[in-house]
Amino acid sequence: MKFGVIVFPGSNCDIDCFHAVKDALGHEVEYIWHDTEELDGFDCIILPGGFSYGDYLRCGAVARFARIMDAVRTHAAAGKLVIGICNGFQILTEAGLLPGALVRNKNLKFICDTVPLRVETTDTPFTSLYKKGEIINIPIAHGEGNYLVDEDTLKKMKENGQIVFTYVDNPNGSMENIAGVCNEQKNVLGMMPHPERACEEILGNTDGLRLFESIIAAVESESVISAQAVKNRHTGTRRKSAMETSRSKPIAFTQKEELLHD
Amino acid sequence: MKAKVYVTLKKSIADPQGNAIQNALRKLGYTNVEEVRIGKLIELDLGDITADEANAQLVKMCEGLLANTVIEEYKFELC
Amino acid sequence: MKAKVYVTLKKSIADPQGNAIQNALRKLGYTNVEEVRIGKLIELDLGDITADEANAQLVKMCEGLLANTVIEEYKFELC
Amino acid sequence: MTKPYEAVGLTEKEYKKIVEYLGREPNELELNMYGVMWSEHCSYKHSRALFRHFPTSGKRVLQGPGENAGIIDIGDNLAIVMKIESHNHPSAVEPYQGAATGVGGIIRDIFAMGARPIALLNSLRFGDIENSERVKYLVDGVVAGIAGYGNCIGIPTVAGEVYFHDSYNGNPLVNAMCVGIIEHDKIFRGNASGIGNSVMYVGAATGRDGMGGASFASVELTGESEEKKSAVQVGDPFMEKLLLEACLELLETGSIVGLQDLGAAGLTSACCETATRGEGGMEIDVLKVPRREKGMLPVEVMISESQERMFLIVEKGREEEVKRIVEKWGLHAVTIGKVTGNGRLIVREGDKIVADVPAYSLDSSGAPRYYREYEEPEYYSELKQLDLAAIPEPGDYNKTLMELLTSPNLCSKEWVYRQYDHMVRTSTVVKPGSDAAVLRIRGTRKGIALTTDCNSRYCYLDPRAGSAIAVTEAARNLVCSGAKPLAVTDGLNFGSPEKPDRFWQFREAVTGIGEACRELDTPVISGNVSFYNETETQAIYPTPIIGMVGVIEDIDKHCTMHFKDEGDIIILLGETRDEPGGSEYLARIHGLERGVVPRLNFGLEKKLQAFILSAIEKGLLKSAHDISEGGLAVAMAECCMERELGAKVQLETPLRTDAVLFSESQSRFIITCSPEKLVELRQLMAQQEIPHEILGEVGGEELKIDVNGKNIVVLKVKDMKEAWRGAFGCLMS
Ligand SMILES: Nc1ncnc2c1ncn2[C@@H]1O[C@H](COP(=O)(O)OP(=O)(O)O)[C@@H](O)[C@H]1O
Ligand SMILES: [Mg+2]
Repeated sequence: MKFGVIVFPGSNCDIDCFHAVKDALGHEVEYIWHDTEELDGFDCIILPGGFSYGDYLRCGAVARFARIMDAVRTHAAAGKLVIGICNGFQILTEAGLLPGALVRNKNLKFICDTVPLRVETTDTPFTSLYKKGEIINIPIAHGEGNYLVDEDTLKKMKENGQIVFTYVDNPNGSMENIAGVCNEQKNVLGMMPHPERACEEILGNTDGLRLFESIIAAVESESVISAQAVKNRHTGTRRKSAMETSRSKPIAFTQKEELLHD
Repeated sequence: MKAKVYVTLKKSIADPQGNAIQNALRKLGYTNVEEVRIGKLIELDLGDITADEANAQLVKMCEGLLANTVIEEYKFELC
Repeated sequence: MKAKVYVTLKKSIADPQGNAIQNALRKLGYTNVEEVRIGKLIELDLGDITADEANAQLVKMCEGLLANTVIEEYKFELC
Repeated sequence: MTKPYEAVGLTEKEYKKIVEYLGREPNELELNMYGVMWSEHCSYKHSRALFRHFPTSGKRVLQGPGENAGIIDIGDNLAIVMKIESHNHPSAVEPYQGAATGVGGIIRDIFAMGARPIALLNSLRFGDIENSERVKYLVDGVVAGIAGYGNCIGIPTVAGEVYFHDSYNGNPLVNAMCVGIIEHDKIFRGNASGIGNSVMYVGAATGRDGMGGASFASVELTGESEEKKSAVQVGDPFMEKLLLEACLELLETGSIVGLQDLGAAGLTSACCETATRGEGGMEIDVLKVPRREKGMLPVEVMISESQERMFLIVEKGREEEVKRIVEKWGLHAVTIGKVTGNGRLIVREGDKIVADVPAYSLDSSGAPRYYREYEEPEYYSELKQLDLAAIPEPGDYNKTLMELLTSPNLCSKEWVYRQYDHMVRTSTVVKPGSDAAVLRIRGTRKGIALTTDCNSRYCYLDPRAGSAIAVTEAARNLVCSGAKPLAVTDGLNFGSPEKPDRFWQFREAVTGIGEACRELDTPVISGNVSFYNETETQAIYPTPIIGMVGVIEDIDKHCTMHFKDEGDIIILLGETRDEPGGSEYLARIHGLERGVVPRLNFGLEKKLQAFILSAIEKGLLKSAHDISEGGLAVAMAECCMERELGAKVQLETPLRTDAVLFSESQSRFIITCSPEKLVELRQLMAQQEIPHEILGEVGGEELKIDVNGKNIVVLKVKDMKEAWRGAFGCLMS
């Protein structure tokens, strides 16, 4: 299983995503320069947060034209996983890979905080290890995270289970409290909150880990490895991450164990 | 050839920035102000091309980059 | 009375946004684009006042709130 | 008629000195170059002579003052690079862009040393927010500008301070600090060494904006400065992000000999400073400098302060390699000149020589130096008088405490730091809201703690004592986080040095900082001076901001100020004295800004700091918080907030109740420990002869304070928190 983190000029959460996958999860990950033409060998592509091209004009407006975006489209069309976080989400909507648009926060200010989110569906490759309706705390840091979409599309998205995360206390005016959505096929996720900032005990929060673990589980169960092997491998990964982060904390671990035994 | 592009939020979309300015103006005593909406003005120097070429380019630029037609409308004029 | 206010950066002031968009347009193949500058378009509904009153108000609004004349200049028109 | 030298801010005597250097009259370009370089902002001509009061060396100091930034060793081949810089005047006229470009400038100073910037801090002072729309506008713009730049470039803004006082009505202060990390063997300096090496230019094109910004910063704000408006510019954090990444990549190649940011006084400063640190000479051609506008004169190119530009000294023959790397980042590098050994700074316009001066003569080594007259101001002894007996005690201490908690200076600054991305780079272990920010250093067990501090009311009442207190308070904030204080960067904001009473304040402050830094063994490794922060009628309170860094050897052993668990024991360290002078309580509740500022006893201070560090390291403490503005009661309330945990404490005292609760006696801390650790902790306190008092315990939903057996304060933590958190937003609306 290999993750790829796309680096646009102005990306700045690229290193955070990279380290979350590599250090906290112990998985393989590579940076991918925006000028690259193909994405062979990657299972999950992360479009990281930041300010691609300064976010000038509109967030994500210029990045959507980067050469790599054709490959991202192909990758998504093949049913492989793509996740856009914050600026990555904005880029995916600008590129038409996800519906809707992200506009200025209602209070017109950038907001950096850790906020509670509700997991609306576990029926995606990104959320299978959470519980439906579970409340998790994930950092946000954005000035334009106010999600907008037309009523018809919203209706379809709801029917389809495309609303993945919602805010418990809406910080930015987002329609229907939406924090994260996926496409119809459920292999492309966009979310404003930053799960990569919630993967280590030393940072005081590990609620984001299961998102990445869900991805790994999804990819690995697709491949030839048996379900049992997945579980073992996961347990292994877990131990490693507990060792690497400076303090071990069992909470997320036991929850996940329970879920795996479900 | 020079052009001006005006990008505005669609009528149906709330404009919190416009509201904030409206409130500020009212606070300053301009109680007659009934609505404020904020858009973008993009001034382009398109170099040495004809008006026809410019018109064609501008439509493509606006649709592709300068406006997000999910939420915005655009108008332009050559000058 | 409705009005449109155009706020732009003074000519001598760098416009990083405009530069970035110019570069983006050139990369997209519009190599003829020589300059891009980005400003604000503010549409106001001033309610039931005369053109003279509107003109007087607009100057004050622009100087006081809508533009910072340290780096920006403004123009407006009634419509 | 104004003389040509007056137009560039120089005196007749200074002009004569230039003629002496040149052996002839300077031409217009040369005169302008001297004008900007000999401004206070670039030459420190009024302040330099006093800097000998600062300790600037030490075992850990790898780079003291004099470079783009200071460097302090944190062990394991790693070092911290830091510097603070003011952007007061630009922020006063265009708050968003003024503050934003201030952040941009200080970041360039850090990566010019070859370091990766990892954190930003900001120290802000504004006028009376309760009675001025203008102040609100400034706060809004400044905070948004800092956020706009820092968030975009992806460097977390992790700490800072915001204070309000009438003295800043006409002159807000915006000081930005940047901290970077570097390996010892990768430190770069702005040296133009190696005769024949190329001088290259990367980044934004040079425009007419920011003309004479350095001299702009060195004059009082009058109607006239409105005319110099163009000294404000628009920041481009995206360009700076590209520059940053490109420069750090370039440094890895070994092709770069020296690196310098183009800051105040633009190309002129970069040329003469790198030349004097290197071979002594340089030759550049203004026609080769990328320009944004047509028809720019050589003088405009040479003194423009356009943002987001860097200056490289490149090994001869490797220019193409440099260009290639820079182009990968979407930027262009051009060769504009070369290093020479003849000691001259020669500026050409094509074939024509347009300026030819001894390089060192422009630099601070050649600039004039003044030792200004000083005089103790009249207010100094007058304001020491304080008749406590004439001050009525509050009838309702609940009300008084709430009033303090919701006052502009003591309320939560969450409204501010919520706009700053303080988590990007996922290394922020303690976020804004505790005594200091704590960052882990990836790949090691280490962490660093960062803070800025200054109580300018103390500094007004007693600049020397107040400045020493600023240094010790900064150190206390680090120690409470579990960090050993290492070094200081100072942002000295004062009125006009040409007025003897203001210069006295400056002189006293510098002495006080020097004393405290020596006592605490925290050398000053970099800093900034901003004079002329005054209007026709009013000077700011002296505001020497202390930025400090400390190291934590094991990041798991960091500490915060927040109460952690029910039943934990609350202990007060230090001695509470009858010292209400200069307190927030007197100012806010009684409208009095006078009295003797609290006494500082370095012996006790050092003993307590050492004790807290050792107790945290031994894992004995659950929380630690220093007592500062607002005194014991406010400090106690602050500890309750984060986890909404109450406390019950009893105080026994012969002092007046308001003095016990609100006086700001120095060298005091509130610590907590779990009941199981109490015995061990008491042994340690006894061993080290630590004055202390066990006050009570953590728990419940209320903060309850009894004094001499009588209940004085009982407040629901929820209510306190709501009011304290919401107060800033209320002020702004
Ligand atoms: N302008 C600011 N930017 C970032 N953080 C800030 C700012 N102002 C205050 N803070 C944070 O709020 C907390 C309280 O600030 P302050 O009361 O000044 O602390 P102290 O009295 O301990 O020095 C600190 O964590 C500080 O870093
Ligand atoms: Mg403190």
